[in-house]
Amino acid sequence: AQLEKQFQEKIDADIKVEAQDWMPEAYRKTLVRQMSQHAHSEVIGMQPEGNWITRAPSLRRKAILLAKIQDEGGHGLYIYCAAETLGTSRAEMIEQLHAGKAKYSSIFNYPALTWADIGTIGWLVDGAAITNQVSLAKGSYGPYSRAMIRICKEESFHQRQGYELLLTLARGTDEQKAMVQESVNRFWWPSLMMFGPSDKDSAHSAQSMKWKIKRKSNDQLRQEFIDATVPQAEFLGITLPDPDLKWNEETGHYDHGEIDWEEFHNVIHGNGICNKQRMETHIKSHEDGAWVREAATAYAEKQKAKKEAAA
Amino acid sequence: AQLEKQFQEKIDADIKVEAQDWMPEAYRKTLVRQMSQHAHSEVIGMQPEGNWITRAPSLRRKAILLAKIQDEGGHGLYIYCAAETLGTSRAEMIEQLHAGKAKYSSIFNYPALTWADIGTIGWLVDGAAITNQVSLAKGSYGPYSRAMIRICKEESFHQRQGYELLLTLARGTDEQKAMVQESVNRFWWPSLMMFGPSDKDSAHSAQSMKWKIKRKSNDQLRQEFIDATVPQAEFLGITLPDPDLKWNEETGHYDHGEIDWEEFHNVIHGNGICNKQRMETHIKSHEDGAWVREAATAYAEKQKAKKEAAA
Amino acid sequence: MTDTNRKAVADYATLLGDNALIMGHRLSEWCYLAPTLELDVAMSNCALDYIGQARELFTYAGEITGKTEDDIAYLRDEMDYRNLLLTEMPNNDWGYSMAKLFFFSAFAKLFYEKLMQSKDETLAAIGEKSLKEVKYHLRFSSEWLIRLGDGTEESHERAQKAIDDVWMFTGEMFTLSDFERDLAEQGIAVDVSTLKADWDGVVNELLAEATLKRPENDWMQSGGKQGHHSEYMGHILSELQYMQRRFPNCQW
Amino acid sequence: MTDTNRKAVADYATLLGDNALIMGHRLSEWCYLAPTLELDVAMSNCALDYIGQARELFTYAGEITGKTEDDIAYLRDEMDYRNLLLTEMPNNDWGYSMAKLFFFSAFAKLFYEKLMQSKDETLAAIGEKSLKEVKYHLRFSSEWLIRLGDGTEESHERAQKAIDDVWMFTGEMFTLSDFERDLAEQGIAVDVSTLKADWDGVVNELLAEATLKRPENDWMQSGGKQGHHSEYMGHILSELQYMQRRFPNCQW
Repeated sequence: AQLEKQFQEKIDADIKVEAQDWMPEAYRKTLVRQMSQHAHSEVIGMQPEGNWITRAPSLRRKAILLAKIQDEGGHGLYIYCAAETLGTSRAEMIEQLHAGKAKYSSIFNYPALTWADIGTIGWLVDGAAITNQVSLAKGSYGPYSRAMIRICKEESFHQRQGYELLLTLARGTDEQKAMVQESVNRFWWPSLMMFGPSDKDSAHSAQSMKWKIKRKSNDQLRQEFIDATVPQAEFLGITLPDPDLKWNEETGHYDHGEIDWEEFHNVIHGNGICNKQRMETHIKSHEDGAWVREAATAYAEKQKAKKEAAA
Repeated sequence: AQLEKQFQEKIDADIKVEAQDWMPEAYRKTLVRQMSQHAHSEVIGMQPEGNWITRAPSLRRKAILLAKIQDEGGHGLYIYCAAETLGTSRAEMIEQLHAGKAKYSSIFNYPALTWADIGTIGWLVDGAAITNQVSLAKGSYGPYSRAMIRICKEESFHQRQGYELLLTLARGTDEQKAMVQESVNRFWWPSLMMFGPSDKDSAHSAQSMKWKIKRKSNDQLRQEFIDATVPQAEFLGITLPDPDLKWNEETGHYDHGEIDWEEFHNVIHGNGICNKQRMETHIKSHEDGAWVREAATAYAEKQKAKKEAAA
Repeated sequence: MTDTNRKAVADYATLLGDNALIMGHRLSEWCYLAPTLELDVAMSNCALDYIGQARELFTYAGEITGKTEDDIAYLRDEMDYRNLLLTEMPNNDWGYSMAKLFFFSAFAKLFYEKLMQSKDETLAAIGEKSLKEVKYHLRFSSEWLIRLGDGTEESHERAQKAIDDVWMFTGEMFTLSDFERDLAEQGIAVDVSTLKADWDGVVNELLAEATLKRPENDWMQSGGKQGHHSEYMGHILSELQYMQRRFPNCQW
Repeated sequence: MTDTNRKAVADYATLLGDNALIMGHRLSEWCYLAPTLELDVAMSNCALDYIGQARELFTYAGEITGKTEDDIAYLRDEMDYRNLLLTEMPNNDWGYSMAKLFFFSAFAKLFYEKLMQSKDETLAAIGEKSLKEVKYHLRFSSEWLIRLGDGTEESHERAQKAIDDVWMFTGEMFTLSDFERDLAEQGIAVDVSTLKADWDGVVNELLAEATLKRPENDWMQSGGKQGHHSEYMGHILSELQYMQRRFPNCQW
């Protein structure tokens, strides 16, 4: 209890918690859960965009897309490493993912169906992620917070690229414009769901706020995202698919319509159109690669033995 | 020796040999080799054409192509059955194919690269096959001969369809015409090679002729094919890629240039561009299907046991 | 019939044709890859049936809209195809393909039985002809699911996984677009929602015989009928349409 | 320089770009399917290098012929692509992909070392920049072949099979088209036939270290440089070109 008190004092004084510091088990567990979920999301998020690499309509866009997916892989690596400082190995985290015990962001269970989706994912999905991550970058756990700072920079770059892709389409042919509108129609609501359930339904939030794992509530972050995004949509010349979306002079924010939480829960609980596809793709490539990882280990051990024999 | 004499007398009298009849071991062996090679050719020949099913440019052509490939599968089945009358099971024949002990027609180691190839395969490859098969239909082994009669009818149909496909292209745009010429350039020589080595280099031929397994020599059949095909090429408006090809008033046949037998032997001996691809595709689908065949056997046995228990 | 109605009939024929086209496309991928040569032949046979149905349906739609069957088959964008998600799922293994074919043909049999009674004579005729075909598909896939379910341990497991995986794509078969409902009320289209109970009966009976369990999760995917497909669809179309896109306005 | 010569330089840059384009295409297919996340990232990296090379080479060719890099990359027919057969082979497993990358990058390193000395300044500059990249690919794939060859029994077998299977596509790297020979004589193109001995040295050394056997069959495939590809090429192109064929003359 004394330790816990000191811990909370440190948090309150905005001193970062480091890997070797004492921390409550629940704090560690919450963080591992959140960080592994975040890392898994980066990795699974490679799939919908990966679906378009071989079909990218120009070499320039192909290179941008590939570099973006590569960055996501890098983010995944970076966050796995940060999570490992808390004593859970990447292999364990992947095992939990495959066993269905660990989650990843539900947004990646939606399919990337058109080229415009590549832009929309950059603009809305990365946009929502950044809003979240800017807040996480101020979180209390040092390694995670530092990872977030670095990742946020790259994500902002991706978001601008996504928006720029959509702008190009929006200034293109009628067919291209329609492609943008259709894509945004599909991704708008799922993007809003990325912030999680409404505050009144959100479990664990209070403790996470107290520990400064979370710095802002789901609804606060969602509102920030909406306020930032609506003007961008106007500049693109598209309509966001929410008839209730309008500026509220009084609050200084945009009001929005009711989110379909039934869909949200369904997709989270495995009922999205791509849940199985995403997970089976990940499991299959992991299994297909087993012999390669084993070979690398065997070779490293042989080399080590040789070195020791020579020493 | 007495039996052999009687056998040869029967052959000489053009009486068909049937499965239950006595026959020399060498006759049986030659036939099994030839028939299994023929069946394998039908089956492996499904692959190059199968490469275009999902890309066929019209629904009508897609249906024709699919029906054709289906017929080839049917021919394969039919010839395997005929070969089984000689005491070798289909499973054994497939095992020999996979072990590289049994051959299939080398022509199927050439790739089907353009849509025109689908026409050319029908016109030239099936055309060459028919020339051969018409002769085989007069062969001495009853079950094979009867299979050939039936198969020839379908093959002639396929050949006409192939020619008609090419005619449509030849009457189409310049690009379509060029596609036909380019395709024929690639397939002409390999088609001529389908008749096998020149008579002077052909092993076993004499005995096969005596047993009436073979009724005409390789060079005879090749000449028949050329004589029949040249006017069709003229009607198509294309040039056959042989500068030495010309009508010989004296012989009443077309003279042709020298065949590149080095290429022929290379492709036969595994060095064609598609040899590995064809064999690995066949092996893989065979292995992938093992559990299905096992399930069917297990189920049939269970049903049989139930019936017997009930009886 | 009004022009609006004629247009709706064309849309309806196109929607039905899309299911047949994509079913045929996937089935045709088996044509030299099935577990035995007999099954290569059988799968090509089923594929040909569906491609034939697609041709008749598109031809009819084209008569109304002034297009050819190939215009309709090849020259639309992904979101204009209205096939069920079920039809576009990849073949995976034999069990998965048989589960797909069984669920679909059990539906198609009930569907065509009703379509035969359509007030639209062409649709009724197509229904009658197609019924014979899908009856064969139903028998074929039923027999295979029984063999797999009641075969070896491995085949039982694979068949059960196939059933479980395909299941969430079956619900969409019984959903109606608004224009379908209108046509159904006029006795032209089939009200597919009324087929569900019979379909359940067929499925339950078969699963029982095959010693397989009916999946418990009843959440159903939809989207195909609104043009919102899976990620597989784009790859199907990039092959399907390639020649027509590269060489427009040609005779083949 | 004569116009004919300029045209030949454009053809040459296009030929080199085709190799880079198709290498990049296949490598990019690994981007989320490699054995570890580190390798996903590494493969995307290699793919990006090749796509970058393709862009530079096509841009240069396009400056001569008045086309854009995308015109060249996307709007030719299969037989106009002149990439080596090696580049279009599918990824199969990690061993096969590493064998492909090793054989190609061992060649590319020697090639770009010579291209750096081209009398054509643009080609020389591209050669210098690309050399750094392919040196990394060579090191990466060499290290992996050693690990696989000298790893477990399974990995040794798979690596040997990969080497054996890829082998017949390596000879084409050292063949010259007539126009290449002309350009080589002018000091513009590289006479690839002169690289064979050094390449053999690199390969023999690596295979020895990896405890793998050099294949004995020395029959080599060719055709890619004449536009005669494998059956894989058409499927690559149907995806690669789909958007450009469907939506011609658009900005992306």
